[in-house]
Amino acid sequence: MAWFSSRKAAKETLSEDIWMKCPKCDKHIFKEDWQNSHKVCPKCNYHGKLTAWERIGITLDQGTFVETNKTISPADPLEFHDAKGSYKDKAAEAMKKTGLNESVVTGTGTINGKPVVLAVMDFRFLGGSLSSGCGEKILRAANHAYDKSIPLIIYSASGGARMHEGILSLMQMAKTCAGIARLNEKNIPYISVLTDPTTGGVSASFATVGDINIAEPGALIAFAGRRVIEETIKQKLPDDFQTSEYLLEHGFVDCIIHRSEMKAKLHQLLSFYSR
Amino acid sequence: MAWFSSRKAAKETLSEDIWMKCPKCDKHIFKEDWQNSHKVCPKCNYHGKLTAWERIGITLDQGTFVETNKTISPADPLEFHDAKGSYKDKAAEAMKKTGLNESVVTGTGTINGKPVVLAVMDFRFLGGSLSSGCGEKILRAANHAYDKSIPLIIYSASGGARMHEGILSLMQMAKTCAGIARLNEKNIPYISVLTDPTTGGVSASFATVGDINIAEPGALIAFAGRRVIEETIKQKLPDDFQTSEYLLEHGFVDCIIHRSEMKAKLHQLLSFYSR
Amino acid sequence: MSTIKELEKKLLVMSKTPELFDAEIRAIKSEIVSLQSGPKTRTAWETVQLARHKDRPTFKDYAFGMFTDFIELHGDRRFSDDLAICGGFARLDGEPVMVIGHDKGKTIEEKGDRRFGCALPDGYRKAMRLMRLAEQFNVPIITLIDTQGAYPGLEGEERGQAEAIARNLVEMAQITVPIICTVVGEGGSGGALGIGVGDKVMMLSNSVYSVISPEGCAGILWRDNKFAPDAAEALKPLAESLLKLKVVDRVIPEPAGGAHADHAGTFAALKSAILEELRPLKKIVPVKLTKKRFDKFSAMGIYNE
Amino acid sequence: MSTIKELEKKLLVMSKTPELFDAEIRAIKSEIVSLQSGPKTRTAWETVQLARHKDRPTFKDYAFGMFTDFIELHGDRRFSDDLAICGGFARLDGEPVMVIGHDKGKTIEEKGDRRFGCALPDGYRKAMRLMRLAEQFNVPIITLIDTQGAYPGLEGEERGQAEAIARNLVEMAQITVPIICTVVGEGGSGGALGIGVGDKVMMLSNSVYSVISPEGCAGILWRDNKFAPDAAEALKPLAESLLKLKVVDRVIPEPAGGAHADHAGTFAALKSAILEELRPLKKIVPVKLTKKRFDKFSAMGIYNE
Ligand SMILES: [Zn+2]
Ligand SMILES: [Zn+2]
Repeated sequence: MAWFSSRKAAKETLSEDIWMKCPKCDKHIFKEDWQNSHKVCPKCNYHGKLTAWERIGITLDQGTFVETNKTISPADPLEFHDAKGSYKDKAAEAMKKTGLNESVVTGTGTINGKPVVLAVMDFRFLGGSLSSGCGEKILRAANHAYDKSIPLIIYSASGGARMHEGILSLMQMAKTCAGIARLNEKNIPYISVLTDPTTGGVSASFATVGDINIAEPGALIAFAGRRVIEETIKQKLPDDFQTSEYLLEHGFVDCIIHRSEMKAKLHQLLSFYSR
Repeated sequence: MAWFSSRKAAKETLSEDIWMKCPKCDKHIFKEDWQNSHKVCPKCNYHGKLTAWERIGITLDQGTFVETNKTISPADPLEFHDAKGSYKDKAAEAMKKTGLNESVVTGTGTINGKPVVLAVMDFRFLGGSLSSGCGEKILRAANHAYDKSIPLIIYSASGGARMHEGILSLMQMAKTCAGIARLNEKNIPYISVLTDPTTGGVSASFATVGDINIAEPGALIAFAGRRVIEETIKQKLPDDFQTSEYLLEHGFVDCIIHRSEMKAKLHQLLSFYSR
Repeated sequence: MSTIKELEKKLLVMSKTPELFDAEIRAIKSEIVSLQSGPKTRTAWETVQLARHKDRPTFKDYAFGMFTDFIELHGDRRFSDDLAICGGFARLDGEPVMVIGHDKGKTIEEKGDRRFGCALPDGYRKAMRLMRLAEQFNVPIITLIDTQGAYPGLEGEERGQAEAIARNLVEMAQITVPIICTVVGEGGSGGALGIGVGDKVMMLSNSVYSVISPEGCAGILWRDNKFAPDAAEALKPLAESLLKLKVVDRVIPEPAGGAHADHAGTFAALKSAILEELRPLKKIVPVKLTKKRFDKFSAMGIYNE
Repeated sequence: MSTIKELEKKLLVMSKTPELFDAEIRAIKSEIVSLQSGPKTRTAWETVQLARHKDRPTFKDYAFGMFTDFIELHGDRRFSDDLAICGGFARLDGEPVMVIGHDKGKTIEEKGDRRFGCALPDGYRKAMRLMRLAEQFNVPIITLIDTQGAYPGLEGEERGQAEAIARNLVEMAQITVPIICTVVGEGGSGGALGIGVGDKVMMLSNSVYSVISPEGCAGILWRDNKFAPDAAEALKPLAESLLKLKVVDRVIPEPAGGAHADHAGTFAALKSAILEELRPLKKIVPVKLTKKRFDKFSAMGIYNE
């Protein structure tokens, strides 16, 4: 095993500029490979989290994105404080850290020439949580799709409702779904893309009621948390529990699509819409 | 046990005009009780099979029934013969035995004053099987309900499609359901009452798609036969498998209603229809 | 957060054309009453306890005590009959309705069968089936919300708890008959909202409605369930707060001592409130009804722009 | 049971206004072809064997061989993804369609996963979900029928096999886009009909379509499965019989030797038949389309009156 050891040693001495560890399988991979594949591990196919802007970059035709409602940002309707401080401060910090005003970026653009309204959640912004501002932006995106009869695509990435906004965050579930309902009535396609993670109040609202639900491989998609369930039922859960693959098997997603093929498949699906 | 033996002996000597055995629990019951309760066993609650005319008698207000399409009777489109003879002869025999022309009697009447279109299957007529004639009569009943905006009630009692009419019997499933579909579009209530037995092609068409599905207690309601299933899965089936109670538990019937309360409940349900 | 004075001014303006502001006037009156009752002596956490009180009326109490002619309808026509949600046709002061609600059960055995009112996907699908039936029969829908939340179990995830609730949110937005929802005890998260999208949303005065249970919130944000009272305070789950946030249209005062102490009084208060709200709703044509419901939920939320 | 002469007379009349009798003309031509082929040398039972031939094209062969751009869509959004029924968007000669069919599988493992094309209720519910999706996208529906029947098991009964099929019969009657169904192998009972309610129903010439399998029928009426050949004869499950009984609109001749011997030839024949039938259907407005479908199935059956 001399070869292996020396190779391993060589790796460890190599600069962090070149190598990184996969967040999932922990294997060493080239940073360049990771970036070129848009954060998919070449060893284990782990689909890493993307920022909203990275996602928009690989989804829409270059230069076609026009952002909408970018000025919407969190208020603090409950004057919420917890053990670690105030919601106001947390929100300000998230805005500073991400350069975003809310947990979702919305706008319009084209996919291989096909116009779409797009909403992309960003997990970095308070765990992609669903707030009044996020709900409002998603509703407006749906309304835009409704008014112009353009298909709507939403990329979800969220830990659930933003509890710092109390009951108002819960109401965003009803609000966004009311927007989706109007699209149904007008037969305007809504494609939901579920990415890692899509849980809680987001999974229980717009994310799971796409006309077509697509998931990225290996994403966590859940209503209740695994720990809560294990405490309730006092029983071990299957290994693939609450993954994309599990949801496919149970009938809740139409297909699992690799990140590298997502744009092409979205285009292919949209091309069947002929009204 | 002298008292018991003598009582039993007494029973056995009693005339068959007074006593009978329950077809289900085998216990001795008064014939009069059986008839007064419309063939429900006072010992085990078994709901015996009723003829179409008996059913109509206990469902509609006296003297209100007007029969429709009574002249429809079986043809023999396939010139069907099997080991035991021809379909033509079997049909003729069934007509003679029952005094009916087909396995269903249809018409109009009122339930405590509420007008309904009624179709009642009769198991005595070739096992209540679904034939071209039966399907036609049920479709016409649905069309009548559609044209006049009157609620439709169908009592099912059937072993399934009448295979002597081959593919045409299968098509009656689509035909009757097409009639039900039009009622849905016009929001006209369709109440399906499933009685013992409702199986095969009748369970897989109009009988299970009532806006409200009611079952009599203990009825056999099934798609595939128990024996076929046991042969396929090689495993023992639950005792209450394919009973009304089993279907209630699995979400396929709205309620189980005792024969003695059926008319009152039908009236109560109809009273909620206010268009 | 208006003062009584401001509210009274609004009321004065609206009272000139009451036919236009029917609902608003009633909401403002409720708000004034709640403000007039002065500084609350009861904490949020105490109200949570009250909302969970074991003697509060449960679904069947309402079904047989407040309504007449209740005829229970079972099943989702897909998989099972989840008893944690119960429903059927009934009459309220003679008016035909479809009543649907979480059923916590009364006996130990019932509570077990009903998972204390925590529903599975089958329960939400059954509720939607009954709502579509109500639409077909053209009768209004009355929902009674009383749950800690949807049941967090293997079965629920397997059969799509998330999808079942989401589907109800979409479909309740489309239902063409009036829907009046009342939180009568615990309004717990998505499990409550799953039957909570209505033209009017009301709360009994001692009920609570929250995005997460105080215990759950404390476990996450305080890292310890024992801070539940603090979380309860922070989440503002009480009826007055929801009225101010315009999530709830009306708060129905419970009889003195609370609903648990006076079922009959509670039924009378809730019944008259529902009938009062129902009357104008029944006059609205379907397409306008769903448009108004859409507008109502569209307006929920507070953000900067 | 017309003679060739009679048919030719009809044809002559209809040919004067072909735009009125488009479908009838084609049907009569098929019938003449089938009559011309003279007394059948193949028995009903032999055709049943042929319809079940292991080398006949299965669903995936059609999806990838006859269509292009096939994108499979999974799941019933309720319980599972039943692979015994497969479906998705695809193009037929460039035309966008939704194609749905029983999938018997090709490898041993696939056959097991797919229960040899015998679907559970989940399969029928998935099919209906895809049909509603087709309606939303405004693309026609093409179904390919190839099953011995719905799967007779505990699971199926538990989850409502009967209801799932019946629901499809109701909903297929309401679908507002054109539906063309073709029996490509075995058309077995309710399990076949569950995706078989179309504006046009066609059969490949060596396929069979029957209310019960010959084995099942023999078991009941002859009290012994070994009389299956007699039952097959009596049930008249062959394409020509169904054409005469007006259950089927068109029979598509398979290439010489049968579909199993020439997949490409089969795809070409079926494709051109579907495209030919589709063209006039696409011009009909939705409300007229469903009315015509209703009339078509209303007319099925032969009885005395
Ligand atoms: Zn990896
Ligand atoms: Zn008995």
